[in-house]
Amino acid sequence: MAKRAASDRALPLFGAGATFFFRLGLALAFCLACGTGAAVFAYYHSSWWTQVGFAPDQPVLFSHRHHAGDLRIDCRYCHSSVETSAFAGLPPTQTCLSCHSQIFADTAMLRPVRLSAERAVPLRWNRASRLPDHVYFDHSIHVAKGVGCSSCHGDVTRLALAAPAERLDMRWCLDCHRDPAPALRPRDEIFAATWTPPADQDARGAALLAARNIPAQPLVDCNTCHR
Amino acid sequence: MKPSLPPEPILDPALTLAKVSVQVSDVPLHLPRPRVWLAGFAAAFLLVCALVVGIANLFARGIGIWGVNVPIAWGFAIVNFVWWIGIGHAGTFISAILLLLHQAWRTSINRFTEAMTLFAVACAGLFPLLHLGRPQFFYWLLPYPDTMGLWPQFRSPLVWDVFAVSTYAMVSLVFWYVGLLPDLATMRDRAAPRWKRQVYGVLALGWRGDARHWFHYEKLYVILAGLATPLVVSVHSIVGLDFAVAILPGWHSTIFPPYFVGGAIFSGFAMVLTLVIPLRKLYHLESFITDRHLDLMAQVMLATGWVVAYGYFAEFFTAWWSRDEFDQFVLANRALGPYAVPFWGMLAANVLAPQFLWSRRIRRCVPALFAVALVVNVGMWLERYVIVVTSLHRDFLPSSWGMYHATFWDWTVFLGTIGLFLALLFFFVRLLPAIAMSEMKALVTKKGRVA
Amino acid sequence: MPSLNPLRPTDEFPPGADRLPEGFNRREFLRLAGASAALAGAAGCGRPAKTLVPYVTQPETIVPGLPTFYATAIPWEGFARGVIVETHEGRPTKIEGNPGEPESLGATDAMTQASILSLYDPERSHAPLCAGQPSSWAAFADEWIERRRQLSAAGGKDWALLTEPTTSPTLRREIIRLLDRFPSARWYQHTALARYDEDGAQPDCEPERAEVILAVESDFLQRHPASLRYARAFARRRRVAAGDRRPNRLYVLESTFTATGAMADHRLPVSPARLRRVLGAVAAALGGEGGAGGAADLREGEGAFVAQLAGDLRARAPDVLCVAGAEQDPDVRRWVRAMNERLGTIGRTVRYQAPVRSDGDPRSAGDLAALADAMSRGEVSTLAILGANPAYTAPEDLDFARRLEAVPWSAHFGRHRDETGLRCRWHLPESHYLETWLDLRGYGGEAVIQQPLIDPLHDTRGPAEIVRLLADATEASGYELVRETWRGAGDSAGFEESWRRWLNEGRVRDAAPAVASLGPAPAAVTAWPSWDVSAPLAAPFVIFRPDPNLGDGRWANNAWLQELPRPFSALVWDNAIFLPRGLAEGHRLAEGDVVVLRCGDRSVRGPVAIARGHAEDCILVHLGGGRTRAGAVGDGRGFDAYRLRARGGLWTEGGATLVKTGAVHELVSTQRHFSMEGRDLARWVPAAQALLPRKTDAAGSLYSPWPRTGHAWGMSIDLSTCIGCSACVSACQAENNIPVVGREEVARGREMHWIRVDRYFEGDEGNPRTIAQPVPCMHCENAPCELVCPVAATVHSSEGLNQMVYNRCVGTRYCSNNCPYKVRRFNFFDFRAPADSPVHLQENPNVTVRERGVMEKCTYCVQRINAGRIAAERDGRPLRDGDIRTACQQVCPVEAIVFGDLADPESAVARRKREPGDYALLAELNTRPRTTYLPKMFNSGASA
Amino acid sequence: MTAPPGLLAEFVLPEAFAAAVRRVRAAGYTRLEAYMPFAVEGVADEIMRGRRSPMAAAMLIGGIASGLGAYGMEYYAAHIYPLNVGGRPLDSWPSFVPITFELTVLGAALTGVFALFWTAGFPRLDHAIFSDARFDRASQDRFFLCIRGDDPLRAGPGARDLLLAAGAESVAEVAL
Repeated sequence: MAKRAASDRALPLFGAGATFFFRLGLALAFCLACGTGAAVFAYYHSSWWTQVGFAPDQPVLFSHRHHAGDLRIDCRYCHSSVETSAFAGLPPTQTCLSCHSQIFADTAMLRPVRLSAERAVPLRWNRASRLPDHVYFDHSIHVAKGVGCSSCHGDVTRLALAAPAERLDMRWCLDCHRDPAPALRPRDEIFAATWTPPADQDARGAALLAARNIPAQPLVDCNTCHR
Repeated sequence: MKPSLPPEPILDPALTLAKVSVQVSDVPLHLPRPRVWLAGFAAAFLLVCALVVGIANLFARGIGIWGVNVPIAWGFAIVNFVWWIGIGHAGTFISAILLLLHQAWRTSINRFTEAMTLFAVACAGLFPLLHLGRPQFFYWLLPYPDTMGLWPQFRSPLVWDVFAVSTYAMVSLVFWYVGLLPDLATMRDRAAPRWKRQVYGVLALGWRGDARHWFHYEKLYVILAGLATPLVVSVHSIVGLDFAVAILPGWHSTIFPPYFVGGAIFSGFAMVLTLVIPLRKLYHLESFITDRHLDLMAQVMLATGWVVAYGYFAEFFTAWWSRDEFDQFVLANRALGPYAVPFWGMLAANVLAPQFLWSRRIRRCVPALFAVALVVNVGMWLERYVIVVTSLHRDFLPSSWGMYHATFWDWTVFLGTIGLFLALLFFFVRLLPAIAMSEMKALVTKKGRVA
Repeated sequence: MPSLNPLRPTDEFPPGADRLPEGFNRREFLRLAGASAALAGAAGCGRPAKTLVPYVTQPETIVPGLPTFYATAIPWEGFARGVIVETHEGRPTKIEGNPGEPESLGATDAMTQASILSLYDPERSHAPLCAGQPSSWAAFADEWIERRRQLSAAGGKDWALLTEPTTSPTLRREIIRLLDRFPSARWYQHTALARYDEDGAQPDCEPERAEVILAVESDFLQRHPASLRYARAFARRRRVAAGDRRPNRLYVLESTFTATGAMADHRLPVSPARLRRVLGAVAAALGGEGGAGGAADLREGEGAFVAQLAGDLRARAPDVLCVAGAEQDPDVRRWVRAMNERLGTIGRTVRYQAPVRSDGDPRSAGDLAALADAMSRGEVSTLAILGANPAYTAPEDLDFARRLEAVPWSAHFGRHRDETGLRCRWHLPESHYLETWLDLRGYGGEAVIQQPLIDPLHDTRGPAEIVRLLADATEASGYELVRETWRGAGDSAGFEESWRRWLNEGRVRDAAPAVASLGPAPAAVTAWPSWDVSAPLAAPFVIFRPDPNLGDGRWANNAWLQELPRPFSALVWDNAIFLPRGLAEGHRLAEGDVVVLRCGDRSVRGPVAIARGHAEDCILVHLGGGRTRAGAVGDGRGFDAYRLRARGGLWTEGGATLVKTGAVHELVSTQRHFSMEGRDLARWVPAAQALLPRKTDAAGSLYSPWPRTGHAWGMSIDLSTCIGCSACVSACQAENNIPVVGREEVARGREMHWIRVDRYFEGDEGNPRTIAQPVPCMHCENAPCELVCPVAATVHSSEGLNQMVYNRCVGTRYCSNNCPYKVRRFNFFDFRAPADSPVHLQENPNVTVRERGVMEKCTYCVQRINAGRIAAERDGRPLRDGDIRTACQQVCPVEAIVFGDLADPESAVARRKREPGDYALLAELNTRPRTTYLPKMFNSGASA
Repeated sequence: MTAPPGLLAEFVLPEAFAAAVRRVRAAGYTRLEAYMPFAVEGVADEIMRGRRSPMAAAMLIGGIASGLGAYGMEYYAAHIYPLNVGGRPLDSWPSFVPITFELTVLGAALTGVFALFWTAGFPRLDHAIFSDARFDRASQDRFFLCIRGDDPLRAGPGARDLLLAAGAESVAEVAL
């Protein structure tokens, strides 16, 4: 023990603040750990991740508000296979031209459409509502059973550019698959973009659920959406 | 607590309080024979590099670089996992169970074996991760509120594993660190340059040896030991359940949990001996770790060796007794089939080799003991290989029988983890006291310790 | 190696997309590329597709997301088999049988299933080559016009046309038309495989009517143009569930195992040296004047066989049937015909009709041998080869390849620049049958219009177009040529109407030229053939047979067929010299030893495989291996058995020698162990006991059963009728985007097939009893795999499906370990085709393409279940039994596999499961499989 | 008010030290501190005057809480998305036991450590006692007894003598 230099031992090893900063550090580390978890959780439920309300750019500035809202064009005019196929269908260039060969035929805004028709090169739209590849969503059966467009796509008549209206994550899908009744509508209101559940939706929904014999269990089977 | 005193001194009578502090803390503080340490560490480090390469290649190309297939979908990864976890059992067994049993001699080795436990568990923990087809999604085995509304499937033994292994790692760490606190204080007060003292000082959390500290500390230590004891048993039981829960002939057997625990302690002590014998030679710790220690450890090995032997016997007996054609075939196939060599090797190493330990002369003959310990290490690895591979490769439908051949990359990763294990141990002896000084002092000052 | 433009959903368009005829929207490729992007989200794991690409002009026949189906035909050795092809936005993805077509009856074989892959083979020829240099059809036309002028001066002298024998009226008309133009031109026909006509007659039979069947070296259940029809009929008569009829009894005389032999109630392995003795003895035993040497010295096995056979034939005649393999010598086939005459079966169970295929066409100048002789005489200055690949398939002693190189001007029309194309001045790409307008006849004679599903992917032509091009040096569309042929048929007034109906139904009904027009039925032959049994071939014998998967080698570049386990050996990616154990031990040969097999001055070098059920001294080699110009997949797989073949002995050679080389070649097979080890896995039951109730192995359970509502899917597999043809394996692969893993990975035990056909042998290895057991996922109600999955990636559906959720799987592989049936498959590597490979176009958009590190397995074709359910729900009608059929069920020619709703007591599957024999595999484990089996009934007469 | 400094006495032998502690305590001193390199039997209890350690209670509570949490989690997970797993019932309680046990142990252990930090006031790097040069050996081979300045009897005479009489090697003042 004698071998140790007295000078080195004289002054204390730690200053007065050391304890405070040490404890502070521990506290911060703890908060950081918890905070990170909370942040990750929040991120995946936020629209940064779900993209809700964010409209992707499009080759043509197509406005649902104008076409579906002001002009009251039926959804099925463009999304023609929504009642028969898994894929709702996207209007071929010719569909656009059926009006726009006459109206605004030579506006700059519609130039991509004209080019597409001339050169027989398809338009390339950007997906607004995106599902992962491993989800097999079928539009036709949802429409057939009375789930309206706006239940998932929101009121497109209020949007200029199309944007996702809902989280479209698995929990969100399950909420409805476990209890479809609130989303079920009478046939004639399925394509009504502005549909809001009536006061007695509970009763109506339950009735429709029975009438259209929608089975409970298979709706939450994995293979219903994943194969 | 009054320890039941053994007839023979377990420590060098010449030890004093001062000597304990000096001799033990001098190993990390001014390392004797630095070259030996460096050489050993370098060797281990090379293996660690191999491990890194092996893992990189695994993630780049996929699990297919290993020998696994259908039907043998588990191979080296699981074998190594079980082997490492088993080794990891000696530490807590020594520090917890022997503490409760008032085995004073444990004091010389518990700190070191606890460290060994931590590192072995770290190596073991790697494998369940690596052997996943999609390791990037390992966190799906943990419970957390995801956007899918899905949770782990808590009936699966693999999920039990996740909790068992992580709990075991955490508790062992806590137990180890709490035990270290007084010794870290000693290091703080003995270290030479100021910065070293500050580092140890921070780690010691300001331990002053205050009676209040000791008062709570000892309570905590005993209760932790009490908790760790069932934990040790549970962890390898659960690992055993990975197999016992499956319906596979050769796996589906109630003997597995106890026989796995026995095997774990068996292999653990073998590994302790393999490490302690060179260590005490290298740093002249003979006065702490006496031949009597080695003798006692050898006796534990002998006993647990018989537990394992009984396990083997029970497997064959139940297969014969059950008159289950599949079980009987699998067992016969182990002994006579294409994997007969590992099987007989396992019996020779785990059942025959320990029998030498009946002889006191061999228990006291360090080289012989070392050899037996090495053989048992290999034998216990072979046991896991036999259990995993031979049960899978010929199960119910002969049409889908297959063979398993380990690949170069299987070996790379396995040897790599051995390197990791050794490298961590080298760090440990270089930085921390390998023997629990404060407990040792208590022992040294015990009256009548000199029989 | 030229590789096709990536046909991924990108904006790149394949070559040939610019030349699109109007009016066939469904085949417009440019639009295909677009619309498949719309659905790209449905294929493959990974990030969702970001872009949506609509059509420019949407074809009225296409609803994006809905498949469309078209009827056409696949040529099977030239004979039509009706198929219905599924297309998604214009790309053919799956082939099914055409239930309305008599040769298919809704079933297909493995090759037909796999042929869809060949359509997208990246190594197909894309454009004409001249002397190996890229060229064009125009350039060829120019050169041809010049050459044709010179030829026409001499009326086509020294001009030879070599085709494969065809059943196509249009193609035949075009060839005749060409021969009329050039009287001195000569038309040769070549097939490496069998002719199905003999003495101007083609036998066709109705096995369902026969109570006793004698097959002489005939694999009529699998290797025959009408095998689908025959197998269906045979199975119908085999199934005794109803108990109303007596099950048939099958006697088989054969030298090596065939699917037919495996179904036999009495099978006698007989070497070529013994065959005629045995036949003679049968004739004698039936009191016939024998002709064939009478009841000669028989061995005791043979004696018993002959005695019982003769007894059964006499007792059951005329409801009996004798068939001979097309590969047999004429005298053996004449014997069979004479026997049929004797037994009075003609017109009852068998009829001899005019040949459907053009082998014996009077205008034809002969076969390949004749051509070779002509070439050696220097009489061929101009040679056009259509479809055939003689440089590879010609018997060695014709030395055809060398002679071909000596021909001054030669042109080869084919899908690949193969061994023949390599040696011709011109190589001109031929269209895939799914790209071709043509017409074909089935074995029975009924014609099918072969309509294309898609515009040619490359700059290719169909055979009729090519012959017309040769004749007139002008381009003509196959569409017009075919219509030309048939306009005459039926009343031309209603032609358009009936044309539409023919295309729609996939068969040409009630229209000449029909069977009748083939010619008069041949006269009866009653004389016994005379043969000399005293001087047989010398042992050992080499038996040549077409490869079970690759045929004559034309499918060699098809990865699905290369990886499809061969029957009896489960061999993949290879072929072998199959020896009986006795012969192998005699030469100290073990499995995998490489030997030189020599016949006269011809020899091949290949690995040895020990085979069961061979007659003594019979060595089996498969044609179709050892290709050198097939492509990356097919080249160098196995050895080329043609090099051992001589014009004299196309199917059997005597006096072969085996020399061990010392080299060893690992043979890779998906099944390594063929014994049941005495376990109760695949069950046999004597016909007598087939209807007796058996103890049920239902065990109790500690768990209260889960509430079951709605459908309960289940499957039943009848081992009595399964012929082990592996069509189900191939169909599953096509339907479920199952990847191929290659030889090395299979060797490691990593094959990916969701359904496998286990093969077990029992008893004497020389003539064992054998059974084939298809094993898909059992969909256990107490599934061991589900219990151990840590992330609930495999769980049970409310309808009893054992669901596998790929996107949740982390790949612990615990489920596979815990599956007692080992039906789970794991993606040890990324087995997907390269991103730019055209084979992605074949993928089923409704099935996930699995990524690396996930488990997969049979799903009961859940995509079909969902599609069927959605369709029914949409139309508000209940699901009917048969609405939903799994791929393996749909393809099965013998209806061994039945799938359906167990909750509906009247469903076919529920009725099957009520049969007394119904049993679950490994029932003692109490996994409660939804897939159960019916035991294999054998009707040997002796009980058990 | 400022208290006088405490007195720090250094002892060599653990037996003497233990005796000294008892003697000082007997003399009526209440505010004592003892420092030692290992737990000399009796000393801690003498200082704590038979107070009970909260450790056991804390760990028991922590263990039970986390055990219940664990089982609750498993039960919740099985019921929030009721999946038919191999035909097993939703609450397969035997399969839920292992994790419940593991987390019980973990919870207890962690609570114990926090309890130690709490009761011992860790981390505490800067303690007045460290300023005493001799104190380094408190972690090695010396034993220290301190009569705090705020001890009522400290002001009175005889404290130093008492310590020396009890066999202290040396006695010095510390700011305690």
